[in-house]
Amino acid sequence: MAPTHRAPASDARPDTAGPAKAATATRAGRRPALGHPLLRHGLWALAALAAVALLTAATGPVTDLRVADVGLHLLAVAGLQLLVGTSGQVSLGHGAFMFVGAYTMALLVVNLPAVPLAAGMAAACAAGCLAGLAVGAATARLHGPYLAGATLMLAVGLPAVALRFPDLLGGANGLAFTAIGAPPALSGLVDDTQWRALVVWTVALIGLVVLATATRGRLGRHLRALRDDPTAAALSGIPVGRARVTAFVISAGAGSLAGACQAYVLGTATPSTYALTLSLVLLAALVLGGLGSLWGAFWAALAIVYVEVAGTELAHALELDTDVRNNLPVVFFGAVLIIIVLAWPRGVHGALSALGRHRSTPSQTGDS
Amino acid sequence: MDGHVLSVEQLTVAFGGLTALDRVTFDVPHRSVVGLIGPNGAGKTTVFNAVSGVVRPREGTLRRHGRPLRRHRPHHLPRLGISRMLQGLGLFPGMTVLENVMVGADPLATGGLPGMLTGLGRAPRDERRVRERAEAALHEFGVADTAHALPGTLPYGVQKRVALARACVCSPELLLLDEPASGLAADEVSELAERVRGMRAHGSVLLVEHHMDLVMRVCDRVVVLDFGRVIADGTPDEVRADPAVERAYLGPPEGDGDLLAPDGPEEARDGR
Amino acid sequence: TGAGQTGEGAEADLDVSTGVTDDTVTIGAHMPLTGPAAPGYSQISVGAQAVYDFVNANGGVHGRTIEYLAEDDAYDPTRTVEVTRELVHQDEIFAMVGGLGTPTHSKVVDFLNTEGVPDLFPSSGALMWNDPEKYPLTYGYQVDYTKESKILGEYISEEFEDAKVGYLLQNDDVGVDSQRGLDMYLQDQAVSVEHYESGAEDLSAQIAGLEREGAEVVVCACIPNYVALGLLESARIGYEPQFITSSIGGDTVTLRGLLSSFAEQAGSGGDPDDFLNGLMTLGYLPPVELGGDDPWVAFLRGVYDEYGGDAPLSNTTVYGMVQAVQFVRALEAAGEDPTRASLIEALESLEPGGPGLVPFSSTGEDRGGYAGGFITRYEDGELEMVRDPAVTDNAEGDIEPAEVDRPLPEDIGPLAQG
Amino acid sequence: MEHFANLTLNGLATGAVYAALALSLVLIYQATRVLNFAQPAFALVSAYLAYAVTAATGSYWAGFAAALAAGALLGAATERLLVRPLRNASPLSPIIATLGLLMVLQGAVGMVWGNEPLSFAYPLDYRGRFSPADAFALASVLLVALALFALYRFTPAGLRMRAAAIRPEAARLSGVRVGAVLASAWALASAIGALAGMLAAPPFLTPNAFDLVFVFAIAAAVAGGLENPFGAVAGGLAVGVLLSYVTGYAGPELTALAALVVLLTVLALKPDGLFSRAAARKV
Amino acid sequence: MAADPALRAASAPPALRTEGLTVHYGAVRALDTVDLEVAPGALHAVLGANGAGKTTFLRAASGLHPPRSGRVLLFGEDVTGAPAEELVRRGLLHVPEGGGVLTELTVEENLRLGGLVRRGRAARAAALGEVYDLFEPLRERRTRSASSLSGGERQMLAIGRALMAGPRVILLDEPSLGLAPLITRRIMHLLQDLRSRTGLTVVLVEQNARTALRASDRAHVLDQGAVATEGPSADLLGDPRVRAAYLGL
Ligand SMILES: Nc1ncnc2c1ncn2[C@@H]1O[C@H](COP(=O)(O)OP(=O)(O)OP(=O)(O)O)[C@@H](O)[C@H]1O
Ligand SMILES: Nc1ncnc2c1ncn2[C@@H]1O[C@H](COP(=O)(O)OP(=O)(O)OP(=O)(O)O)[C@@H](O)[C@H]1O
Ligand SMILES: [Mg+2]
Ligand SMILES: [Mg+2]
Repeated sequence: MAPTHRAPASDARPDTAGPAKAATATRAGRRPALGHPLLRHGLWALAALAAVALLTAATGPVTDLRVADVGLHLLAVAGLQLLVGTSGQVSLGHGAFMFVGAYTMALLVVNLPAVPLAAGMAAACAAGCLAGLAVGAATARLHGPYLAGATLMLAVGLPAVALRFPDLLGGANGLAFTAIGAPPALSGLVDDTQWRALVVWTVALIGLVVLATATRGRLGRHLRALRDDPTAAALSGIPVGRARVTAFVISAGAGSLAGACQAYVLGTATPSTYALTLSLVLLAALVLGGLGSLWGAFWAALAIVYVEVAGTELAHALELDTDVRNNLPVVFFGAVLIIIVLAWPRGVHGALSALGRHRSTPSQTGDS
Repeated sequence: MDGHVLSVEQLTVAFGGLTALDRVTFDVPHRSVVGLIGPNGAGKTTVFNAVSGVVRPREGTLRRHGRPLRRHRPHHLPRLGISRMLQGLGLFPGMTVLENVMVGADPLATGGLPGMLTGLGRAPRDERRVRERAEAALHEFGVADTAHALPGTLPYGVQKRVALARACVCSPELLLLDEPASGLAADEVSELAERVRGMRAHGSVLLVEHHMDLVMRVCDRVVVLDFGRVIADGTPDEVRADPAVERAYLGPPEGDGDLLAPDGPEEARDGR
Repeated sequence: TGAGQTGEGAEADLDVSTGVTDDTVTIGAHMPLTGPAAPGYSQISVGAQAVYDFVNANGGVHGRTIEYLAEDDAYDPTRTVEVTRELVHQDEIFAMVGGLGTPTHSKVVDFLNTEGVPDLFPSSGALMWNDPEKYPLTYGYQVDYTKESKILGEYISEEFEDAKVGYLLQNDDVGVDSQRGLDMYLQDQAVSVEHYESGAEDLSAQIAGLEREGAEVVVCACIPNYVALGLLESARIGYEPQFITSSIGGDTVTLRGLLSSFAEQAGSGGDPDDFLNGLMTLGYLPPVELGGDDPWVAFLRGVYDEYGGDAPLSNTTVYGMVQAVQFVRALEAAGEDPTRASLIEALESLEPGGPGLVPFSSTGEDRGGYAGGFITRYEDGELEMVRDPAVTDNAEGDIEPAEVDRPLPEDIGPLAQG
Repeated sequence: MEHFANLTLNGLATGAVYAALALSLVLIYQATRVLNFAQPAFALVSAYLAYAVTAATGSYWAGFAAALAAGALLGAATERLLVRPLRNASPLSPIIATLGLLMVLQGAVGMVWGNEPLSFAYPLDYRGRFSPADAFALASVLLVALALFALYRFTPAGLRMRAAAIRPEAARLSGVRVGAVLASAWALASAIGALAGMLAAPPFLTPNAFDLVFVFAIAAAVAGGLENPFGAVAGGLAVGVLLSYVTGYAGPELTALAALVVLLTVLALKPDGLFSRAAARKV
Repeated sequence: MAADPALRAASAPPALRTEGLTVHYGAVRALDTVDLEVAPGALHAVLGANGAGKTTFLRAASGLHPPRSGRVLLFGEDVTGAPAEELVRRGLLHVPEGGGVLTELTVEENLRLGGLVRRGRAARAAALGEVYDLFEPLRERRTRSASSLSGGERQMLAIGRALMAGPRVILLDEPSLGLAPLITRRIMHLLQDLRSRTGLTVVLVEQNARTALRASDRAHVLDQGAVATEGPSADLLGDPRVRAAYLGL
């Protein structure tokens, strides 16, 4: 009794039951792996790094800074993607982990200038993972809005630690420092900003390779399973609580590494940078970019950096009253968010891949 | 070590004021199919929940091969050689059929977290093995051609088979099936009966079902629950003949003006 | 090498006139124009812009108009770093004039100095701007928090000899630096120190704390919002200490506006002055209340009426306007063909006088900007000088009477043409 | 001891504001399972409108009425134009859309009224340890909570609202006009949000004035449990009092941290908030 | 049989009638020009294999899924395109596949919700009593959350909720799913009883053809979204070709 009906090849039924259900099935199973996953992802990463190198070589310091900004936000959002898109835990407090990373980096540079950069990054990542472990363990039993509320408070509450210990963490002024720039050997080839952009992208791509490998493999499968149906996941042998915490730890590690990159590039770590807005923007951008795929994180990072720029430039280009001009970038960002979410409920990546499928097969969109 | 894959002894489960199971006792022998039937709300699913560690019994013991099972959690089931198919299927809607079944096969993998993060060490081999096992299961259940579809897009009968494939992919020693025949057409039920009977070759099955035809056809033993108590326990024929079972569950066998009265010998046992 | 081991950067070349064209000079600033920290500051750039518009309309400085780019950083240091780099690398400003805020500006002061961008008159009373060794291109503007609170502290210790004193401090460098100055004189009198977080909506716990300790004099190192909130909250619970504010919170025009809705409810005739009467504040710029009695106030009001916004001229506006005036003076002194080096030279030779009522220091070892202040008492729209202008340092030094030689607006070239 | 009493009273007064906003959040969560990030913006726009109307008419209560009306309108329009089109998208989408709306409205308020603080009157005399204005805030919040509770538990409208929220399709099959019910739930919730705005706005109103209020309102709603209006009120008042104690006894920089710790503790003990019912059966 | 549907059909318009009903899911045609007529007071079965389109037919008829073309008539009135909630007010009740109970509400709240379209407090109270009489387990669990119910209890609740509305036409999607044999029979009896007492019209979708054909007067058999055959149930049950090809009997 072979099934008489062929499943429609395209979309899932619209289903609103679980969080992040709109995430597409990843291609994990689709075609036989092209060699070792690490090799495959590594090659991608090298190609991306080369592209960044070319881009920064061709442009000036302002673009370099933005490229670095895109890189570190890519890492942060990719970490959030694992947590929200893959494991279905909505966190409104990802900025708190960036805070941890930034301050770890800043403290090391300020107090132990002899520690090499790579060690600083590793320390930041470890600190983030620890923070993620603590937060994940404290919130493992929470779901939906309760998790969202708790993480929201985390985003607001954690930066206050800096105010509590002004002598160590610099209080409201935070810490300022200058981190090492391009090595002297390369001084003719790359300038400091360019070098920093390359360092950020190297770190980000290493992080992405790990995230991609984890998402595509058994861990990702487990996280998606518990996102879709925690009870069935548990009965299939997945330790739900531990898997949730693992997702938090990895995601926090990535966020923290991104924070460390930010501190390294800008030479500052200040509580007001890690205010609630940052966390909200990260999550909003993630949804805008598209849940469930690392490409979504890429579009998200681009949006975080360039929608802002576009809004500011728009404000400058138009002859406007001061109050209107000042507030235009905020309104612009909000409007872009609304329009994209309404027009492409599955984000930029979802829209693009639907377009790709549309090209190759006749239209088969789901109906409600 | 005795021969029972599962022994349920004096199992009592209560929810607030409601006693869902009251000193329930029965065994599932090695390589057998045991049916668990009873009216709606009798506590059949609750027995499964207790066995799978979803609810904690108030009293009583569960034994596997004579060894007591205590404080086990749902995710320990695969390790215990137990596998469960949920009443509502419980497929993961955001994952493909193949991935769904791979989740079931994942307990075969042995690598740890570092491997999962880096793809190094045992991870690639694990992955290959899991995938091969899952693909084999899909073949076995005749759903290989849907491997890359999302379950939501498939007919219900196909989804059922996917769920069954996921439950069986690790060749469990004890399979818990909760109403596997509901929503299936008559021919599909027959096929299901074949499969369940075939499973006796590897292990045992505890089957909850309202489809009497299926129960009578495949079970070696039938346990009947009513209001959380065992009211009958025996071979299918013994149970059928039990007046208490008839009163509580099956209803009068012969229709007096009953529209649903069976009309032919080969259908005589169809309760639906 | 370690991540924090940076070598000495190469000396930036100052003999350049980046940002200067035949007919324009582009300068930049960063400030919070949006977000929770924006309220209270927007009048600064409005005031500065009014002065530049006036100057530009009257032929500019040596024939060049001034383009003033005030960029929003939302008081987030990360954004400050970004917009500052954009200003320097993309907009190619000649100088940074009036970058606002300690946490923000402190993150770019290194960068500006290594890039060779003159960093003039940051809008902050932090002590670090006056550090020629470390930041040779940075010149302070506002009287620093410690100096002004020393003057306040001495005044209180003399005039309210036996009174119990409470502090109400903003929980950042404003509070820390202010407390240092106050403590030099009030250590024995201080009974209570309350803090608030900027962004908080409520001071009830703090005011209750001050009342509990019986503070008869309350010194606020707060921005106007919190001075108003403190006055209102005290009125609510019937607590009537003598309020004394430092310069950042003493803008009585703004305070009047903030309190305008509550006078009526207080049922006493409906004038916000009921809250403000008796308030003492420290100042260094000419307060707008002086009106036509002061040539600079008269002049700035004229400029503002023509080029400013709709909001009434406040002391915050004057703050931005004087900042601009000081830059215009420096730019004029930098010569026909200004370079960054000549701008720095001009600053070094700037007359210590200016619109302010205390000396302005931008030479040699002291680049702290305004060096002291005076204290006034508010009564029905009038200010009474209760402590004449004085100057001091931010260490153990004495407080001395100030002599200042104020030029008139018409003495300053680009302003005189109007 | 007197200080303690003062802090408590102050805390209750600010807590009433958190409670009001938390109530509106709970109502919307009940209606659509959306955490409405635009709620503070509705409150903000309403309060600014009230300011304008009061300035034009000279009557506080005319402004008050205008605020409630504006809130209701904004809520209904948002449900219709932003949330309903996204009902089949991922549950995060409407949340993010309301976040976008928050930015747009906050910016728009800044564009129209500027970012400088406005002086915003209290509804009644604000003087006194526990002033008429404080009493008004507390009383109105309690009244609203009571009314909401009655609405949920005892009226068909409340039943329809809950049904429409939980399973729109099943509700439709029971004859519930889901669209209309949800729009009116949003309107009601946002009118309550506007009330929160009117209570929170004095003394000074800026475009970001409600940011922190919103954060604490969420904490309150979550701690109390999103299922129950009394949870929101209890949560709001508790948060208000807690923050007042922390400010008064430990230091204002610790308020957010203290709220975090308390929230995590509460949720560790009761993952669905203090007033939640027993967890649902899963299999 | 109590009333002769054929007789009534002659005098009154059909309770439910579809003309050329066609439904698409995206590009997939799930229902293809289905014509169907149900006389008032009839018990009509719709049969077919998995995925034949039975559920789709009910969803289109009850206004949950707007058809691409074709018409739906309720007692002679064209209701094509009317939303489901309006049809409920006109007496058309749909018990969806799997019941669709509101698990966050209590049992009684679920039932009260179903009764809201009914006028009159007394009528609602009476209906509630009737449903409890019918499904005793629900009465015992009235204050419990519906999520605590067993699979079969949920199915009872779903049917009970539909009955609360006082339906004139009821569409049942696999009502026997998960129900014990005794209860299934009781439901079938109940339907028989209701239609003879109140003239209720029933459209019954069943996987299990034999049960459905025994209980019904007439039946349609769907195959791949189109009507394969139709006729009086007894004839279909007796026709070996139909049994073999479509019913798997
Ligand atoms: N978590 C729970 N909380 C409260 N009551 C519960 C819970 N789980 C089960 N029950 C009650 O326990 C009884 C037994 O339920 P169970 O699901 O085991 O029945 P069942 O025999 O599987 O019935 P069905 O054949 O209808 O699925 C039912 O009355 C049910 O309402
Ligand atoms: N939302 C949907 N999107 C895409 N295809 C769908 C959707 N719903 C149903 N289908 C397809 O339409 C066809 C008819 O489905 P339908 O559910 O109506 O069948 P059915 O006869 O009720 O089957 P079952 O006995 O399994 O309930 C099937 O092929 C199914 O896969
Ligand atoms: Mg069951
Ligand atoms: Mg169906």
